[in-house]
Amino acid sequence: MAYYPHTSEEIEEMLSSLGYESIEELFEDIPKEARFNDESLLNEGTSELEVSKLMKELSEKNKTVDDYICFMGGGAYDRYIPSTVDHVISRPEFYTAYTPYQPEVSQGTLQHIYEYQTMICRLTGMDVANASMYDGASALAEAVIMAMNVSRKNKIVVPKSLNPYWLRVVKTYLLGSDAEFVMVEEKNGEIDYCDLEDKIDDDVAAVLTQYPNSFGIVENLKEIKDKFTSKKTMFVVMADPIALGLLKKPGDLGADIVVGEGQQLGIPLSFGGPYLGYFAFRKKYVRKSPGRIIGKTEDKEGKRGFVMTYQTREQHIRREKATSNICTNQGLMTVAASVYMSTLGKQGLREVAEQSYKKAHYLFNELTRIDGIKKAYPDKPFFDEFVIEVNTDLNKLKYKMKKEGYLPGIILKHQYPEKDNQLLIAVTEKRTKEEMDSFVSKIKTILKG
Amino acid sequence: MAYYPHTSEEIEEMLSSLGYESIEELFEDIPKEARFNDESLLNEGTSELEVSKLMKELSEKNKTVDDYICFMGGGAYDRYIPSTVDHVISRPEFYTAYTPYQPEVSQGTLQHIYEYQTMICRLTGMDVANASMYDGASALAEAVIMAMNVSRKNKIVVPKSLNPYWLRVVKTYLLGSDAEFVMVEEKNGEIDYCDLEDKIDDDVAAVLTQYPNSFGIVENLKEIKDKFTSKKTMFVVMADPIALGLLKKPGDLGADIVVGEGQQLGIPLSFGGPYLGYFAFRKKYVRKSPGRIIGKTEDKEGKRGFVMTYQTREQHIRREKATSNICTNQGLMTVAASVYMSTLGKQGLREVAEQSYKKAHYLFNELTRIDGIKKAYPDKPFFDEFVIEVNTDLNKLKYKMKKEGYLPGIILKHQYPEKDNQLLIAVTEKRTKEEMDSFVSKIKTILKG
Amino acid sequence: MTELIFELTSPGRKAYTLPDCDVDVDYDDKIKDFIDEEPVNLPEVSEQDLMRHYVELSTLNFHVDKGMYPLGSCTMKYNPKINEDIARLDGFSDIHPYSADEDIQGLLEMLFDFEKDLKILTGMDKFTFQPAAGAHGELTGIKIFRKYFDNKGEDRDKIIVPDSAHGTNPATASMGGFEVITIKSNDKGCVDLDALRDAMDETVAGLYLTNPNTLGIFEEDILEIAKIVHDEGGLLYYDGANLNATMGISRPGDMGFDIVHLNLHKTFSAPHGGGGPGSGPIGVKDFLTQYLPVPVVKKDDNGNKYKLDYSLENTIGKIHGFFGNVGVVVKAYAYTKLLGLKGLKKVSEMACLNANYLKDNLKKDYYLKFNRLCKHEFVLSGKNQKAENSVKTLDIAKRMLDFGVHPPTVYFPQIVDEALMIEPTETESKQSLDNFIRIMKKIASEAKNNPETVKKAPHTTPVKRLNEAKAMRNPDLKYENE
Amino acid sequence: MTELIFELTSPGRKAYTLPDCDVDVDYDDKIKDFIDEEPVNLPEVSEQDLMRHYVELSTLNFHVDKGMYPLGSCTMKYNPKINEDIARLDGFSDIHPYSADEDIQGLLEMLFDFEKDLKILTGMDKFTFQPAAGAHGELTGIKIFRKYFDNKGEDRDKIIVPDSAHGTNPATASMGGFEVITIKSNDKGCVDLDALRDAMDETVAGLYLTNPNTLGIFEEDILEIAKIVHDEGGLLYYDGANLNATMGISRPGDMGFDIVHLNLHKTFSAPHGGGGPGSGPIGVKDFLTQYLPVPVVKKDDNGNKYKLDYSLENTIGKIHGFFGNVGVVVKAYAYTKLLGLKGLKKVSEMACLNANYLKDNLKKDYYLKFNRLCKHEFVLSGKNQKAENSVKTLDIAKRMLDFGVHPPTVYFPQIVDEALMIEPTETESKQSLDNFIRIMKKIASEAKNNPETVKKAPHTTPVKRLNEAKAMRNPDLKYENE
Repeated sequence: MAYYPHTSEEIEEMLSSLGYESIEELFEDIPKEARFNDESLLNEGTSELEVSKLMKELSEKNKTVDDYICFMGGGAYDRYIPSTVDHVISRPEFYTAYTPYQPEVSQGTLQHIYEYQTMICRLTGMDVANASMYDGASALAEAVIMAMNVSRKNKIVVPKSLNPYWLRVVKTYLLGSDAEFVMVEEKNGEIDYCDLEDKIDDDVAAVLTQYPNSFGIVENLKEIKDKFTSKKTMFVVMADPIALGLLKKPGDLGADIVVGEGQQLGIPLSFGGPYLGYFAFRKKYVRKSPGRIIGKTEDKEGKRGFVMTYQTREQHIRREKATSNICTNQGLMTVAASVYMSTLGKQGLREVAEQSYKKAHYLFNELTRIDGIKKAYPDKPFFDEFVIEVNTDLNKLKYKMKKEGYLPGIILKHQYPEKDNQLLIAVTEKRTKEEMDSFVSKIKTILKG
Repeated sequence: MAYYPHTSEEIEEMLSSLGYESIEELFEDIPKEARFNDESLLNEGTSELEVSKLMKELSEKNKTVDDYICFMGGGAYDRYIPSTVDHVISRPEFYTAYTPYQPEVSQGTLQHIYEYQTMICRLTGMDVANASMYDGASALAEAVIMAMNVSRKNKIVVPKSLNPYWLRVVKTYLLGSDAEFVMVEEKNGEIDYCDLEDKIDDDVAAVLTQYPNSFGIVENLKEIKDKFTSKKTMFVVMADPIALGLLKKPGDLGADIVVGEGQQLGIPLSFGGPYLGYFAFRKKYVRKSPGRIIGKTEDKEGKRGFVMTYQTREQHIRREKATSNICTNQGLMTVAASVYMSTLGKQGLREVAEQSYKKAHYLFNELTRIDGIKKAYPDKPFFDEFVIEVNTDLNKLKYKMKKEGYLPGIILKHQYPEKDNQLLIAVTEKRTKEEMDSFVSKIKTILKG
Repeated sequence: MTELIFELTSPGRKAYTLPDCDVDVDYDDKIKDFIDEEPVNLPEVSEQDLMRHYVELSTLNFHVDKGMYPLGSCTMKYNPKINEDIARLDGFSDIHPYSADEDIQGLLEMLFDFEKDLKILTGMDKFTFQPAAGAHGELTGIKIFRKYFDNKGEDRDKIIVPDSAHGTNPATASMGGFEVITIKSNDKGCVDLDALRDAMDETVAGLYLTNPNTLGIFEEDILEIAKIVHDEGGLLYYDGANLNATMGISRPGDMGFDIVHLNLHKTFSAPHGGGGPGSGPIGVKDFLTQYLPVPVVKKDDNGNKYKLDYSLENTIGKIHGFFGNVGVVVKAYAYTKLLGLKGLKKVSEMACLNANYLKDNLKKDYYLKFNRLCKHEFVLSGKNQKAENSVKTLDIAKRMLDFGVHPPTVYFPQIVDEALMIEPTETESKQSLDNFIRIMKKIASEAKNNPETVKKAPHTTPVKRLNEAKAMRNPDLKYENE
Repeated sequence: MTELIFELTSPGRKAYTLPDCDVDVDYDDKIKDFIDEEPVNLPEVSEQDLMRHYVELSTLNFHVDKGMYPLGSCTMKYNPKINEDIARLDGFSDIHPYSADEDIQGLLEMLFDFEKDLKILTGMDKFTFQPAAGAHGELTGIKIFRKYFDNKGEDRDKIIVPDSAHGTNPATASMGGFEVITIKSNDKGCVDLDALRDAMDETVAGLYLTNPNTLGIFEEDILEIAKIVHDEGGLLYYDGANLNATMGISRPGDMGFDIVHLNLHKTFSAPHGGGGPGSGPIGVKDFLTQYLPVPVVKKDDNGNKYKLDYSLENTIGKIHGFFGNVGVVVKAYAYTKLLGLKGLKKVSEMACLNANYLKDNLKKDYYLKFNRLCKHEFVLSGKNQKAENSVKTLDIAKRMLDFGVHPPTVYFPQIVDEALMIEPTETESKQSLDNFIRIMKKIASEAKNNPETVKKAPHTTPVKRLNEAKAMRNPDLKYENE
C-alpha cells in the first residue's frame, strides 16, 4: 500500500513546475559517496489483505492472557477494561492529533489532560500531576533526578523491596551523574527499619519506597517517613494505582513525589507497552518537575480554556539547561486512564480494589493450606499480590501449570537470587472463585506427584 | 449494567416534584388485569465483563470463514473488506444517528446517501437510486410491486435461473395481492428463450432476471429484453454488484429497475444480515419508487445542502395510500458500501472483479480436469461462480471437505430438486492459488478413495 | 461546504491495494461480449482523503453521543459501547448464512435463549428474528393475518387502525391487500370503544394498535378492545414501537394481542445507524406459530443441539433473503443479558418517570391536549405559539437545534395540532432533562418576546434552513458531473 | 464551554458494572490501619454522559484525519487505519510482559524481522526497540556514549550540538552529564566545518546531528564531518527525526553515524496520540552492540526459535520498565510490510517533492533565508511581515487555524527569525498542497492589506487566543472544587 496520493501525471506536473525533469534531481545535493545504491536490498510492499493475514498469523503465535488464566503480576496486571476505553481512544480526534502546540484547536487534548491531572492528584493525595511519563520506571527515574535537583544532594536510599527491574532503569537514567545509591535491607518482606535508620542521614536526596512493595506487602509509609533526618530529603513513593483505590494516599502519609505504573488504569498488557508513568508531587516543586503540565486559563473573551504551562521547562526552550529531555507524554494512554477512572468512578475503583484484595486473600488462604506451600511473609499486610514458598522446583511447577492453562506467577529468584522457592502471585478482580479453586486443585495434584 | 443514570435521591426528588410517592403510581392507569405480576420470571442482569465472556464463548461455538476456506456463495460472499470501512462506520456520528429528519443537523448522513445514490447509479447504469432497502431479496420484491404499480399489470415472469430463496421472499411480499407468477424454464443453465417467448405477452408487468444468475451464468440481458412485447412491461434485473465491476451495465442493456444484494460492498457475512438491498431505476418512475431518496438543494443563504425528497412517498405521510411500508433504510450499511466503493474506486472494483473472474476460471479448469467431475454448463459464460457435476454423494463430499477445512460450495439440489450432483462454487479475490490447488487436490483424493 | 467525494477524485489515485493476481487466466470468448470496456466511474481518492471526507461528513451529524434526542416513538436511547464490540467478534460477523447447523451452534443457542427472554417479556409463545425492521415486522404480521384467514376460508378484507397510529400501520395493512378503516380517538386520547364496535364485524381481519399509544397514553380499555376484536373473530396486532414504556409491567400477550413486533433498535438499545439497520422480530400466540416465516430455531429431539427448522405447516414463506439482521440481534441480546429482565423493567419505570417529569415541567409553556399520566412519551402542541405569534412548531423545532438538542418528532400524531411528540428515554440524566426544560422554556419565551429569532432558526448549524421545495421542483438525485 | 467531567458528577451515579464478588473474605487486622475510609473522589457519571463528554472533547481537537498538519520535524503523515486494527489483535495486545520466550514467538519473530529491515534501511548493525520516544532514544544513546568512553577509560565530558539542532539534543547531552558545545551553522545552513574542527578534540565525546538538518538541508559535508569527529575518537549520533527525507536514498550508517534513533511515530506512520505514545528504537554499529540496553532479540543457536537475550557484556542496563512501546512497534512494522523498503524510498521522494513544491510556491510571499534545494521540510520566515506590518509569525500561525489547516512549527529553528518550519509529508495530495499555498498567500496578502484580521486571529476556533501568561501567573493545575 502506498499512502502517497500523487498520480504520475501529478508528479510530472509538480516536477516541471519546479524546473526538474526527474525525482533524482531532488537529491543531487547528496554526495555520491553518501548515496545508497543497492536497490536489490529493498523489498517490495505487500497488500493490506496479505499484511493483515501475516500479522494475524504472527499474533496467533503468541499466547495471551486469554489462552492462560493469569496470576502473573509484578507490575503489569490482567484487569478488566471497560468497553468505553477503546471507544474513546480509537477516535482519530485523539489518536491522530499531535502535542497541543496550538491550544485553540487542541482543547480536547488539553482539557482532558487537566482532568487527568486532577484524577491523579486525587488518587495520590498530591497537589500537582504532570501529563505523564513513558512508564512507571522512567517516572521513578525522573523523580529521583527531580529529588536531586530539589535537594541538591546526591544520595539515593533504596529499599531492596523495590522492584529491581525498575531500579535498574533508574540506575541507567543516572549513569554519568553523581548519584550514589544506598540499598536498605529487606526484613520479613518489608523494609528493614533498623537498616533504614543506619543508612539515612542529612545527605540523602531521596528515599524511595514501593507501595505495595515488590512482594505485594503494604509498606508503612508513615513509619518510613518518621526516620527522615532532613527536611530536604524527598520521600518518593512508587504506588500501585489500584491499591490506591483502597489504601491511604501517599500524600497523606508524607510523600513528596508519588509516581507509578499506570497500565492498570485501562491499558492492555501489550507485552509491556505502551503504558504510562504517572507523576505527581507537592506544589512547591512545580518549577523543577519534568514533562509537561496543563493549566487552566481563559481566552481573550473570558471563556475557560487550557494551555500547556510552565513552558520554560519544556525542553525545546531550555535546551542544555534542561534537567529532563522528555518532550512527549504518553498522551493517548492518559486518555485511556482517564476514561477508565471516569467509568469506574468513585465507587468502581474502590470495588475493583476490594475485590482484588478479597480474591487475593481467598487464594492465599487456599494455597497456603496445601502441604508443601507456606506463607513467605505471614505477618505482613498485603493487597492483591503475595508470596508463597513452595517446596518444589518452581521452574518445573510453572511449566506444568502452564500446560494446564495457568500463568502461575513470577519466580522471585530471577529478581532476588537469594529467594529460593518463592512465587509471587497476583490476583485481580477478573479472577473467579472457580478459576482459583481449580488453580489450587491443580497445584495440589502436581505437588502430590 | 444499568444505563439509566438516576440515583435514588434523584428519583425521589423527581417523583416528589410530580406529587407521587412511588414509581408504581406512574402505572396506576394500567388495569390490574393487564398487569404483569410474576416478578420471579424476571432474571437478573449481568456485568459487562461476564456478558463479554458469555458472548465470546457463544461466538466461539460458531465456525467462521476464517476457520474454513470458503468457496460458498449463493448470494453472500467472503470478500476482502478494506480497513477503512469499519473505521468509518464505527463512528458514533454515523451509527448512533437517526433518520435525517432534521436536515440542518444531518448533512453527514444526507450527503453521504446522495453520494451513495450516485455510486449505485454509476454501477448499474440507472438514473436514480434510493437510499437502500433491507436486503437484495426485499429490494427485488419491492421492484416487483413497483413494476405492478407502474405498468398496472399483474403478471410476473420469473426464470427458474433466479435464486429460488429470493423468489420465495418476493412471493411472500405479494401474498394477498393479485400478482400472478409465471415461471420460465431453464435451459443449459440459462433462461430458456423459447419458453420465455411463450410466456411473455402484453399483460406482463415485469420480467425478472438475475445477472449473473443463480448458477453463476451471465444471462444475455439484451436478448431477453428483445423478447418483450409491451413497452409497459418492466425489465427488472437483480445484479451482483461485484460482477458490475466487469460486466456491461444493466442500464445499458434495457433494464428498467436494477436491484441487488449489497453485502459484497464491504459488509461482513454476519450470517445473512445486516446487509443492504440496492435499488435503482429510470427517472420517470421516481414518484412510484419505495424507500427514501435524498436530493440536493440549497439553504437560505445559497449554500449547498441535502434533504430527503419525494417525502410525500414516505409512509408516515401517505399512510393507507402507500405502496410500500418501508420507513427505514439500511443506513449504516450504505455508509459501509460507500466507503468500500470509494476505497476501491474505479480501478479497484475492476481489479476485484477481474481477480474473481480469473481465479474462478482457474479453479473451474482445475476441478473439471478431475475424473468424476464435469462442467455442468460447459458452453455458458460465467463470472466468479460456477456449477460442477460431481459423480458422488455431495453430502458426504461436503462433510469430508469441511473436515479438511473447506466450505466447498452449495449443493444445488436443496434449491433445485431436479439438479442431482451439482455443486455451486464461488471464488472471490480473497482465495489464493495455493488454497485452490490444495482444495483441488483434497477433492481429488476424496473422489479417488 | 463539504466537497463531494467525486470532487476529490483525481484520475489514477488509489486508496486500495490487492494481492497480485496469482493465477494466469485470460477472459474466454464466451465472456468477452459481456465485458464493459470502461470500469465503473467510482471515486479515485487516497486513503487519507477518504478518511478526512467521511470524518468531516460525520461531524455534520447530530447523534446520541452528542446530545439528547427526544424523538417521540423512536426511543433514541444510549447505545452501549460493549454491544458494538460484541457484534464485531469474528464468531458472529464472519459466518456464512448457508453455514450448516453444526457450525452455528453458538448463534442458534443465542437466538433460542433470546426468544425465551422475549417470550417472558411479552407473554407471547413463539418468535422469529427475520424481520429487518419494525415495518418489516408489521409486514410479516399482515401476511400472517392474510394467510390465517385464507386458511380458515374467511374473506376478511379490512383492518382497523386508530387515527393516532403510526403511519406504517395503515401502509402495512394496504400492503397486505386490506382496506384500512380509521377510527377516531375519544376525548381521553384512546380508542373509542363505540367506534370500534361499529367498525368491527366479520369482514374485518383485525386491529393494529400500539399501547401505550402514540400520545403516550395507556389504552385503559385494552382488555375490552381485545374482547371486541376477538369476539368478531379478528386478530389484534401490537406495534412494538412503544414497548419501552411497559416492560415487566404489562405484557402485550396478557393484554390480548395475537401478534407483536419488537424494535430491537429502539427498545433494546441497538443503534439506529442513521436510519437502519434495525431488527423487528415478531412474536405470536401458539395458534399462529405455524404461520411464521421459515426457518425457526429449535432444539433437536434430544435437546442437545440447535437447528433451523423449515417445516412450519402454514408458513407465509420467507420474508428476508437470509435470516434477518442477525448482527443487530446480537447487540440486543447482549443488552438484555446486561440488564436482565429486571433491568428492563427498571428501564420502563425510568423512561416513564422522565416523560412525566418533562410533561409536568413543560405543560405551562406549551399546550397539552391530554393532561393526564403519560407513559414513556407525551405530546405537546405549539398551537398557542402559532396563534399568538405565528411561530410554528417547525420553527420551535429548528430553534432547538441552536441549543444543541435534537427536536422531538413534530406534526405527529396528526390528531394533535402542531404536535411535539417527546420521548426522553431512560438514559437521560436529570441534569439533561432540566437542561431540556430550560431550553423549551426559553424558546417559549422567545416565541413571545422575540419571535423572529425563532422563525429564522436555526442560526448555528452547518447549513441553515434548507429549501425542500426546490429539491422537489428541480430534483437533483445524483452527482452528474462525470 | 465544555463542562469538566467533575462538573457532570452526581454522587452515586455509575458507568460501570462488575461481577458480584464471589468470595467471602473480610479485611484482616493487618490491613485495617492502611485502609482509607473515603474512596478516591473520582467522577460519578453515566456511560452516556461519559461518552458524550469525551466525544465532545475530541471534536475540539485538530488532527490528521481533519486536515493538513505541516508541523516541521514532526512528520504528521497519515496513520493507516489497518495498523490500528492490527495492534488490537489479542495476540499482540493481551500478552503479559513477563511471558516466557516460548509464548511470544510471534512477537519476537516480528521484532527480529523488523530489525532486519531497519538495518538495511539505516546501514546500522543492531537495534533495540526499548526506547519509548525519540528523546528516550537519544537518552539511550547518550548513556551508551557515557558507558563506552568510561569503559575505554577516556574522560570526555563534552558533546557538540549545532545551533540548528532539536532542543532535545542539548537537553539529552546534559542528562548524560556532558557539557554542550554549540557550534554555529554556516551561511549555507550547514555545519561549519571550521567551527567543528575547532571544537572537536579528545575531550569531546561526539556530535549530535540530524541530516537533513532542521532547515531541511542535507549536510553535504557529512562525510567530512564524520571524519573530523572520528579522527578525534568521537562518536556521531544521528537524530532520526528527519529520516522521512532520505529512506532508500542515503543511509545514516553510510554517512558515518555510530548511533541512530528512529521515530516510529513519525517516519513509520504510528499515530502521535496527542503527544504520545511514541517509539524511538536505536541502532548502533557493531562495536557498540555490547552497550545496548537489555534484553535484545536473538535467534537461538539452531536458528528455529527466538529469544530475549540479557547477556550483553557492557549493557547500559534497562531503559524502560519492560521492553518499550511494543504496541507502537507493531503498527510501524505493519506499515513497513505494507510499503516495503521500496515503498519507503518512494515515501522520501514524495515527501521531498512536496516540500520543494511548497517552498517554490511560497518563497515570493515569505522570506526564505536559505534558498536552495530542500529535502522533506524547509523554513520560511515571517520577518518581512513583522517588519512591514507588525504581523508576527505567531499571528500568521493563528490565522491559519481559521482556514482549517494546522500551522507549521513556529520560532524553530532558532537560527531563523520568525521561523515557519514546514513539513508537508508525502501523504498530502497536490490539491491539499495547492490549498495550503492559497491560504499562505492569502494570509500574506491580509498581512499587508488587513493586518488586524491576522493579528486578532483565530476567529473561528472553539476558543480564541488564550492567556498563557495568566496560566503561569495564577497556576490552576487541577480542579479544586471537591
